[in-house]
Amino acid sequence: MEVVMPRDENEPDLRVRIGSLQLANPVMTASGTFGYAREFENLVNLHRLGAVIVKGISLHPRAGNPPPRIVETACGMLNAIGLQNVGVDRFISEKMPYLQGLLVPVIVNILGDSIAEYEEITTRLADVPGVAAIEVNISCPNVKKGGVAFGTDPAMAAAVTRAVKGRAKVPVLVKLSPNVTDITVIARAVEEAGADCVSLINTLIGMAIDLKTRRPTLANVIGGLSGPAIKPVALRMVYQVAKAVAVPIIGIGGIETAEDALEFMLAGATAVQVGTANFANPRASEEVVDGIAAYARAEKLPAIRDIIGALHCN
Amino acid sequence: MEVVMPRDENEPDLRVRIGSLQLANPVMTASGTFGYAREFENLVNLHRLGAVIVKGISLHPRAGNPPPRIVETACGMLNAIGLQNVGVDRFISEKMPYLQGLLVPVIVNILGDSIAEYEEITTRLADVPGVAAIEVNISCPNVKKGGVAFGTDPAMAAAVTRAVKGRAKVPVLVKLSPNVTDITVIARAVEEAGADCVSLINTLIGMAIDLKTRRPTLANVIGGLSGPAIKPVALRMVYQVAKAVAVPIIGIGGIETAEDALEFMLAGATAVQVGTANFANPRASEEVVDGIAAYARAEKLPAIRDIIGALHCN
Amino acid sequence: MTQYQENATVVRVERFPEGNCRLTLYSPQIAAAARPGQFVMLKAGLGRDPLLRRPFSIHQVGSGGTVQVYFKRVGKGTEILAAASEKQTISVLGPLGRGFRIDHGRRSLVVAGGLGIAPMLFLAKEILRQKASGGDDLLLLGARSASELKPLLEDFRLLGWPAHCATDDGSLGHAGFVTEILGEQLTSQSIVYACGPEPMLARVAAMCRVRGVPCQVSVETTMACGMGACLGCNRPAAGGDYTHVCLDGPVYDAEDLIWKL
Amino acid sequence: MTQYQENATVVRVERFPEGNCRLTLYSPQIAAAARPGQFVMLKAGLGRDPLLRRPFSIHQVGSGGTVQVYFKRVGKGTEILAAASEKQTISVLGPLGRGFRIDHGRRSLVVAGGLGIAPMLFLAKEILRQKASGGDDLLLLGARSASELKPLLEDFRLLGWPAHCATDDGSLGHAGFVTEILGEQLTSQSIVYACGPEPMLARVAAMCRVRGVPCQVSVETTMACGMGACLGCNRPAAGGDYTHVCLDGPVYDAEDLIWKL
Ligand SMILES: Cc1cc2nc3c(=O)[nH]c(=O)nc-3n(C[C@H](O)[C@H](O)[C@H](O)COP(=O)(O)OP(=O)(O)OC[C@H]3O[C@@H](n4cnc5c(N)ncnc54)[C@H](O)[C@@H]3O)c2cc1C
Ligand SMILES: Cc1cc2nc3c(=O)[nH]c(=O)nc-3n(C[C@H](O)[C@H](O)[C@H](O)COP(=O)(O)OP(=O)(O)OC[C@H]3O[C@@H](n4cnc5c(N)ncnc54)[C@H](O)[C@@H]3O)c2cc1C
Ligand SMILES: Cc1cc2nc3c(=O)[nH]c(=O)nc-3n(C[C@H](O)[C@H](O)[C@H](O)COP(=O)(O)O)c2cc1C
Ligand SMILES: Cc1cc2nc3c(=O)[nH]c(=O)nc-3n(C[C@H](O)[C@H](O)[C@H](O)COP(=O)(O)O)c2cc1C
Ligand code: FES
Ligand code: FES
Repeated sequence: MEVVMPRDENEPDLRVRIGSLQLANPVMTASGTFGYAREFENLVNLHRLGAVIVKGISLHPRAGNPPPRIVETACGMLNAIGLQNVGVDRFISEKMPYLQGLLVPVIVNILGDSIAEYEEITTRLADVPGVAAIEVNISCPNVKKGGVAFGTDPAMAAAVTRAVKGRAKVPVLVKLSPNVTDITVIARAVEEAGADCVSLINTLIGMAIDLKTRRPTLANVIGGLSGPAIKPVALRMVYQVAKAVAVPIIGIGGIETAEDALEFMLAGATAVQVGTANFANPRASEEVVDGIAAYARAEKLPAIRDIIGALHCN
Repeated sequence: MEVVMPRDENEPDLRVRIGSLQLANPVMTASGTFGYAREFENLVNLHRLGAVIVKGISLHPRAGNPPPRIVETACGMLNAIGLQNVGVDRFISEKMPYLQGLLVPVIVNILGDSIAEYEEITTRLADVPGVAAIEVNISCPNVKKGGVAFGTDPAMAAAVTRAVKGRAKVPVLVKLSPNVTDITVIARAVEEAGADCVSLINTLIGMAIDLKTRRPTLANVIGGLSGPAIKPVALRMVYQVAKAVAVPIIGIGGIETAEDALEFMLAGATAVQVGTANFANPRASEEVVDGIAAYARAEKLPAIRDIIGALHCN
Repeated sequence: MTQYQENATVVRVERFPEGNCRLTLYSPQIAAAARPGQFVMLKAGLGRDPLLRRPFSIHQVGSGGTVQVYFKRVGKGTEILAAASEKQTISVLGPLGRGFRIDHGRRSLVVAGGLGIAPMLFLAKEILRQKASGGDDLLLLGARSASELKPLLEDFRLLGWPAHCATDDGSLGHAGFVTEILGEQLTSQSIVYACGPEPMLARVAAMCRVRGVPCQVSVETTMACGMGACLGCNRPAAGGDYTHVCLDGPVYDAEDLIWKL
Repeated sequence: MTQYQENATVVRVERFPEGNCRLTLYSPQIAAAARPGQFVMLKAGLGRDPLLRRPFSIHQVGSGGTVQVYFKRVGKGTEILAAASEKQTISVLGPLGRGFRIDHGRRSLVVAGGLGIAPMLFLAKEILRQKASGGDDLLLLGARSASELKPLLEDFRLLGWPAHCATDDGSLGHAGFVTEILGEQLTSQSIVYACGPEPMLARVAAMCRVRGVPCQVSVETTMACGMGACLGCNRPAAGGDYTHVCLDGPVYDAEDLIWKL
């Protein structure tokens, strides 16, 4: 079933397409940085976003890591939330009713410790109305393979993708980890395994130390680095992956402004996600939509999708 | 031959040891960020540094990349200098005489496109007085293996290390690339191949785009990300490598202050290098020495080496 | 609860001893909605370093649409905020969190240590407003030395609240901890509202528990978003789960939290 | 050449139309060592964003140990610097680079476009000082419109230099490019000192080459260190190699560079 988005003919055409999913504009909220969307309803007109991606959901509820879970770094932050979430069943019963009222596609980010878990979550989400797509977080450790992240091994990444694709009735986005030697290898593996789209990047693994206590600042010792600091790495990976795969790409990493978003689109992203920027400026996602529209008007672009991958490299 | 460093008994003992190399303090300058040291002589008392590491030297002179070669990013910068340097012979005849006058160890950073090149540079440096150690940059592409960086493959990294060790008469430091899935694998490989020390990290690969021109900002398209932005990644890698190898570690990445340097030492670094910080504050390296001394005094540390790896994890 | 993001004009900057600072911001939407014990998040500087907003309790709201914060310079963010100049604008997000639940029927003992004094002026005013007759309510203030307390004591005096002080160096009131002068005031008819360093709160909570006195505390954690989105501000709760200070707090019934003495 | 890093006090902030700004900094060591055409690197703000210093030509030095820079607000760094307030300190590194080589024996034609006017006041003063008799030297200024030129014209007038202007909109002097009024002045006895946008410099260089007139130009590139350490400021040189603008420039003999017309 295709959702047809109404649009004003006097406004620039900001629509983009991710597989069978048509978005009114390319701006989504990154998983884990926008709660379950409702948190932002007083500050953001949620209906104006391209899509909403919710906090990662696991099969069973997870308490997450002890505090401190976050620490600011230079133009960035580390987080070790530990994937705290209410679990797929309570997500469906407690969070989906509100999300179903939104006039934008809702994408559910999922995670698991085993292929079976990923499969089971997908199955439970399969008939839930209002779930427009599934984004698979493969940065989680595979408990059966000694804790190595699914996302760092092409075979494991492909296996998760196949498992989710086998059960999903909506497009499947696979979210790649940047903590790898060659991200194009992983991207190609998940594309071959059937991914409808790749989202990149998740956080870089980092660490902070408190000199006063001589301890790691995070209780979990290591955490994920996000924010403007990582944007150059994210942009490079989107550029590399755009040359390696045919499926659409969602660019993520340090996007704060429309300019940032447009740079990712030039590098090859069909859509983008606003993450850490939501914390310092809860209106960031809507402001990126406004800024992209303003750019399209100023540059007299017939459609914003014309700039996807339009980077000139001599 | 062991250099015995004189020291004032009333001052804290800042000495650290890298293999047979004894340093008056743990603060070095990172290759490519301090020229050939002389550039800083009016602003820094060079004799107070732990060691000076010079710009990377290749067998033949290299012109480097066309401009623009650098671009600022959030709390960081990208560079694609393209390894411009005068070549080993002119380095020895033009730069070494000045460096030989310094009262601190001079470490020569070397690079090549093939194992034979690394070997040949090492041979030419072997009998040059005043070369206290060699730091091997293995982030360069191996032209014979299709341009894959030596530093991303454990076997190639080990091969370079063995080649240099076979010719060198001074300690060999191997400088690791962070653009890998598991840096401990590379660290162990070069340790087994005879490295006396590992330096980490070199730059993360990144990219910047100029929205106005719709072109990559750097002529080279991609470049190396350095500065405070990458410190959390560097700290994490030093921490991981410290648990994986027995040889000393030199911590590099976003170090601006003594606090930064001390955090790297807590994570397991025996010494540190100050890089990008030299640009905004040419006195940064000497100020880090001062700050470490002040810390040792304030904390009444008998010797600064007592904090190496002294991080408390729970 | 509705939050607002306002570009607030700095109306007044007051700098006190010990690096303390009070900013008065014209932020009418937040001022109108704020309750005692709630907090705001301020953006320090225009750049991306520091990246995140900084949380501060609402110190006072003025009838003219102003919001005050009272804070100490401890790092980069507070350094930049303390250097603010009048007429400058600062982005303010708030009001955030759950504030104090005032119990009219009991004698209020407002206990503050150090910067914990910040939210208490707003609270004291609201208690006064809600209670037909005030009178026996009491403020108990602790600090390192007199110089830290003096700037704010005057504001409380104007409200007509009696105050008992304790200072580490004995330069004002009791020489010692504020908890040492709290005990004699705790009766079954009291209610304690406390804010201050964690060890002080732990002692206050323990004293109240032993005596069966209700006690509300305002606590701090690291925060990124201040509105329940990042899940970064967790703290173990008495039930075994985590609580999120920005949503469930910063004011808690002391017995809902876990205390380390 | 010795460089200094000074924490310079802002003595004066002048804000002109078109986002232009002039800062007067008390920086006695740099003021004493500076030569016309050299530059300084200023740290914008206290944080790490922006991370790198920003390069600016030395606009003027004062006998009281002051250094002036004249710049346009184009981005984050210049935005922060333009918001400087008096008495504030700014870290200054300099003097850097190679300046103009003044030729006493020739008639000076100082050609400046837009912000290229910045280093020319210092140069004009020095030419005046070195030449026994001035008189026939000439300033040729180009800009978008009169409002951009006026603030500085007065300073040159005080020096007694005649000036010919060209503006894109014709609001002052010739309507068109400054290069269009340069031709008639170029004789075998002239020397040209030029600074301005790259296309203007290319035209000036070409005009001088054709007529055999010596020409020095001040050029810009991206810079990280300003002192030869990063090798980031390269530009192709006529010989085929790269030249490094922070060390070998910013002032070059025009024929030593490659020009795209
Ligand atoms: C709900 C809430 C209300 C608050 N109300 C006030 C208030 O009214 N007045 C006030 O002065 N402060 C208050 N704080 C604390 C205030 O947020 C921090 O002092 C501030 O964020 C520090 O920012 P900085 O950039 O200056 O310090 P940073 O550079 O971030 O840190 C500098 C040093 O301060 C320490 N630090 C950081 N955050 C805190 C903290 N939350 N508590 C104690 N130490 C910290 C760091 O560990 C570090 O050692 C409140 C905090 C919360 C969560
Ligand atoms: C040797 C030298 C001397 C200079 N002297 C002066 C001077 O006297 N007065 C003056 O106004 N400027 C001068 N400049 C240019 C000045 O350094 C830049 O305008 C400044 O660095 C921009 O910083 P920003 O943070 O405001 O802009 P950014 O945020 O870094 O950039 C904003 C925009 O300005 C553009 N930009 C950045 N650097 C330059 C540049 N060098 N030239 C043109 N556009 C640029 C960027 O591409 C971007 O579009 C000089 C540059 C050099 C190398
Ligand atoms: C606090 C926090 C929580 C996050 N939680 C998730 C998550 O549950 N699932 C996921 O796939 N990514 C998660 N991420 C990663 C972000 O979605 C995003 O990929 C990353 O932060 C980079 O984008 P940014 O720099 O714009 O924040 C989280 C990031 C942050 C900062
Ligand atoms: C301009 C520039 C040039 C560099 N050149 C070299 C080099 O020649 N050889 C090398 O091993 N590393 C080189 N590096 C990497 C640095 O030595 C260092 O590993 C890296 O910048 C991270 O440290 P930092 O964040 O403190 O700068 C260079 C870095 C920069 C910024
Ligand atoms: S601070 Fe983000 S959830 Fe509480
Ligand atoms: S700016 Fe660094 S070498 Fe010129």
